[in-house]
Amino acid sequence: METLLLLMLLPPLAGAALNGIFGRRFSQGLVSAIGCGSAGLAAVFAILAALTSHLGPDSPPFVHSYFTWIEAGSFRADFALYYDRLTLIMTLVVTVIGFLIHMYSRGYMEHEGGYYRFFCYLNLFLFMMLVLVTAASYPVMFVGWEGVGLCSYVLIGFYFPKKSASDAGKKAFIVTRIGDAGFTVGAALLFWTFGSVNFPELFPRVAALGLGDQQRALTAACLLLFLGAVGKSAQLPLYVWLPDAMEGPTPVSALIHAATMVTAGVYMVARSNVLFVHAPEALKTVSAVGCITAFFAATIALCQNDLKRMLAYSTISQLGYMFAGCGVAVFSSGIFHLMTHACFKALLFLAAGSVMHAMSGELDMRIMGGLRRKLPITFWTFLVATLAISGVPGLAGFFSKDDILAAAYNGPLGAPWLYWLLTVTAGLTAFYMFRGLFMTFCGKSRVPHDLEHHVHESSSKMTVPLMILAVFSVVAGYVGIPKVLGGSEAFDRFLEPVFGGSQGLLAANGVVAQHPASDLVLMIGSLTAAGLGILIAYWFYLRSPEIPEGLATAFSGAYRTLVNKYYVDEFYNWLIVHPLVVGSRKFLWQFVDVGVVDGAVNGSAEATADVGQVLRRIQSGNIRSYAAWVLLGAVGWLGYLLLR
Amino acid sequence: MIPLSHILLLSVILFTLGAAGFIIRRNVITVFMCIELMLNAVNLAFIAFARRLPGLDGQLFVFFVIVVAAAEAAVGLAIIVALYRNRNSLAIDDVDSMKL
Amino acid sequence: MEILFYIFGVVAIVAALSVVFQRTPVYSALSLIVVLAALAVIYLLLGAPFIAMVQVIVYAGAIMVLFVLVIMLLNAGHEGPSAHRAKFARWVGPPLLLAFLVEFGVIVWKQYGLTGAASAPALDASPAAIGRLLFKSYILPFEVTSILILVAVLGAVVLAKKQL
Amino acid sequence: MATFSDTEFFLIETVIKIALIMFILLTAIAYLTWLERKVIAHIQSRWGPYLVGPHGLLQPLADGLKFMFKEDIAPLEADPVVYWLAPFLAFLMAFLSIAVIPFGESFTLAGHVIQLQITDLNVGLLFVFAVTSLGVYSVALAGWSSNSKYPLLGGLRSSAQMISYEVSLSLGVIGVLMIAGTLSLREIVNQQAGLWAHAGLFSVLPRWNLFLQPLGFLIYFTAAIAETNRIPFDLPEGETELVAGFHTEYSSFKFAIFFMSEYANMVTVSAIATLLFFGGWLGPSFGPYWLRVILPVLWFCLKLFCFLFFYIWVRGTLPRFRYDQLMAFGWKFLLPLGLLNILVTSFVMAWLHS
Repeated sequence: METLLLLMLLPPLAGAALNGIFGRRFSQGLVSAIGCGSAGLAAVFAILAALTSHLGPDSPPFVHSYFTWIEAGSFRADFALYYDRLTLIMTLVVTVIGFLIHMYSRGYMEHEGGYYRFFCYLNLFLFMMLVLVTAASYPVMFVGWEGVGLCSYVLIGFYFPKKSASDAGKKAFIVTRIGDAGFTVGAALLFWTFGSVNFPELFPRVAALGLGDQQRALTAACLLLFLGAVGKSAQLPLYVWLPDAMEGPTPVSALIHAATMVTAGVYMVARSNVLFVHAPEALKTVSAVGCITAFFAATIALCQNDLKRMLAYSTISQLGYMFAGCGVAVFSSGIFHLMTHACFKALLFLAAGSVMHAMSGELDMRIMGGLRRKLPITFWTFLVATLAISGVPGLAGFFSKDDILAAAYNGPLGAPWLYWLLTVTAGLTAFYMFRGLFMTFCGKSRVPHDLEHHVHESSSKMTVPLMILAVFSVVAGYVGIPKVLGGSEAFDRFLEPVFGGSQGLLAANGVVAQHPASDLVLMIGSLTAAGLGILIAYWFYLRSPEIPEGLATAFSGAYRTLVNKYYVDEFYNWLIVHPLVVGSRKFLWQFVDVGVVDGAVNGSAEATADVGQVLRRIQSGNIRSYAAWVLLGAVGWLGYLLLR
Repeated sequence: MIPLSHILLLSVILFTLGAAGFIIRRNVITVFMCIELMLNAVNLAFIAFARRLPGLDGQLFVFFVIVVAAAEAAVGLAIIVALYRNRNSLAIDDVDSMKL
Repeated sequence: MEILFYIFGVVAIVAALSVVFQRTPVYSALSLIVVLAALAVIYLLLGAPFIAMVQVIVYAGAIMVLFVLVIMLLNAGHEGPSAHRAKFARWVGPPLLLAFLVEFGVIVWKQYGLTGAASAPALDASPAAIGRLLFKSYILPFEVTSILILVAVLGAVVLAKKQL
Repeated sequence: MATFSDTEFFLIETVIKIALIMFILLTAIAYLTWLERKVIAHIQSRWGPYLVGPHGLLQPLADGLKFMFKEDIAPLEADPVVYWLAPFLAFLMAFLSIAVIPFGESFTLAGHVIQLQITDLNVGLLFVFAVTSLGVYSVALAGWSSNSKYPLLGGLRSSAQMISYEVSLSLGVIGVLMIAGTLSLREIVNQQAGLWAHAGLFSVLPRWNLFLQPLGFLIYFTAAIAETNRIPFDLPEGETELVAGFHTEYSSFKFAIFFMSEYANMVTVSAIATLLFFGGWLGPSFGPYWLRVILPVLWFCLKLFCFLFFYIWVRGTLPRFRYDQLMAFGWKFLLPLGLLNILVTSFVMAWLHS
């Protein structure tokens, strides 16, 4: 088993090393063979690991320490891997979707520069992500956490000659860094309180506590960890980097900024469920932040005209759902949504990439339309994904989203307002997703003439992964059919060994939903919302396209606010960036550097020069005068000796 | 016996004369000779003290001073010759800059 | 014997004055040789025969020959008027020299009195005794001096080469 | 007979000794010139001076008178003081070193022991070297003060030559000094008294240092010839290239003084060679007291004469060196040889002592 885990981890690393070091000299074929092959190997081994792990409902998680990484005093961090059912799901999601995106990239990156570089980063990312999800301690997880951050940075800035790309990369790095600080401090706090940061030791110690013990330390640690998750998973208020991350190549957006990396926060919260349930206040914060983020991002997505940006806000919104699910202590619903979302969001991005490919890099939906006929496969797969994300019954999103909505109302920490807000969000989601679909693929073509003839369906390299993902987007939900529909909630039960303890603790302490409602009623509510969203979208963008414009004029203030994303970027600029820049320029540069540092340096130089100007008169170069000076000194000294 | 102070006074007078020569003379070679004069004045003081203490160490110091003076003269005169070759002058006041 | 000291002392002083005030370098050099010889005699009187001989052989016989040779080679004549005048040395020098002389005289007088005899037991200053001291206690300085001489020789050779 | 105090006796004794020695030396030098001319003439198969006195024996006197009464011509541009000083410096240095040379044992007169030596310095040999080294000045200054190109070249050459060979000269005798362990010339001679004991066939030989330091002697004597500017090392006055070298511009009595100094120097270095390597005045001594006082002096003079004759012989036989050969010979051959001699001597001594 430990060999399998290593075998799963190492191919991406080896592929990254090979491509990174020698890729420049390799042919494209060889580079992609190495890149995709290593990803494929990882996927194969992940599946093999899943099949051979034989994790029974009561079997403890598999933990294996490979070597001692850090040892300082009582602090000890091994390079240890942790494999339980949660890990199993995560590795499968990461490797399988990663592999598909690798395959897709072969086609997408064909005509881009830095082919080998791209695959090197992608492989490295895959490795880091696997380290993150298999880590058996916070430090090792942090390695993966930072590693994916690094890969994200280099991939967002992949087109680094473009200023917006390199800026976006820096922004992503800096903003997530704020969260990372929280993560680090949180882990340190945990070590300080419980004497370990290794899951196999830490979790039992915390689990042994009663609800309410070590409340402050746990709450603080959980909030700090959640801060890390907020940064990584682009939640309020640190979400601003994700829309800009769309500067990266589209497969990157699909892999990193939709399917995997951004879900690391969710995974981490779920992994730390034992800690979080002991800090209900922190959990409530999680659900509130997730819920508000979901709604907030959805409203922004309403008015976005850039296809990828719309998807980015959609991602933020969906991540909010996941956090809401985790926050109400129904972690399995969050993970469930994570899985299904990975499928259909990856599909959406890849399809968007396909559109972009066809449109020669253009992503403004206002100049699209009617692409359905020219890009049939892309359209159909996009449609499937849209249906899935909108929660249309029978597709993956329906099951997972419904799971979360139910949990938001009926979960141990659930609350009606969460449900209502999320339901409204679901409606909004359906609306903007169909808006995107209609504007892009339906109606009359608004494509400029010079682009028109160029538009074509992508090659099979790209469409095959699309179709596979489309299948996943349909079927992924069936692993967790809710009871109300006659299902057995297999997914929840599968994860029972991981989350059961936490939920048991809450149940034992009587923490349950205040106003439980029938799941069926809740489901009808959400379906209604989704249906309404779709209908309005249809009405607005296919039947009478003049209405949105009318609305935009009628509510111009609100519209502008939404188009400008609530001016959050501007607000941050005003609050943080601008003072920082101005302060740096005025104070650090113009005052401290120019005035104090340069002033001291130049001043000392000038002072030296001035003193030298005076003293050089003594340095006449005339040796007789020198002798006279020496004599003066001798006379002075003798005089001192005499008068002493 | 000769009083120590008389020997020392002789030494001081010779030293002062050497210093005076250094300050007054403008010919490099003369200045150099005045340095030798000063060295000799010091040597005399060494010998005088060696006699008073008594001990041979003072005489050995003189020995070393003479040896060093020989080395100094060799190098110094070589410098003077090089100087004369380059500037065609032996006036010490002309040698007031490193550059030619 | 004391009278010899004063005679040669006066000779030394007069010759030293001549060193300083002769305008022709050759006369200065010759005067300096006289000083050296007079000092050698004084060394003899002060019980340092070996040093006296070394003084004559090395100082008068070798070093000063070099001086005379260089003077002859460069044909150094009278000092011309100086283009640059070392004003400082010119005006401050003489009073400083006087002050120096007076101060030192006072120090010597205070320290040793004017007539206090430099009495000391007879000292074995034979070449053998000096050699023993030189090659036992002072062997390291001796060797260092040899190296110094070697370096000086090399330096002189390099400096005296046609192309500097 | 009046009684003198020790000091008075010392003064009188010294003055008498100085006067006597000066007289004898000057006469000897005068007749040395006659001898030289005669010997060289015979070497070259001619008569030499023959007209003035029997066999030209009064020739030196005639020469002396001629020098004294000739007009003293000095170049107009010559440096008056130095030009005048140089020959007397040469004379002074040549005769100063005689002061420490012992030429016989002591005898007793009116209760006072009288040494056959002007003064016995315990650094006698060093004194000789010191004075010899000062001899350079006369040559150099004579050449310079004449303010003429040949004398200047001669003066420069002689300065360099004399400084160079002085080193070899000193190194040559160091072997003897190491064996003797003293710098007093009288002491060194006394150590050579007697015959070689336990030396088999060689036990008839006197215990001269020559047999211990043959190499040292060769070095010393070669350097001594150069030091006295004699053929084949008479570059400073080589007439074929420099007319007459440093004394080209000198005439009459000043010239005579240079001449005398040169011969006096020859006597000095020969005397040193005799003392250091040939047992000085030592030799068979017998007869009454006065004979035992006189005989050593005779032996000394005999040995000295042999050296002087050798000088003349060499002059009549060998050609002159070229200047660069001279310097190369001094620095690259004699000097290393002298160092080698010292090295070997010191090793042998250390071996014998251990």
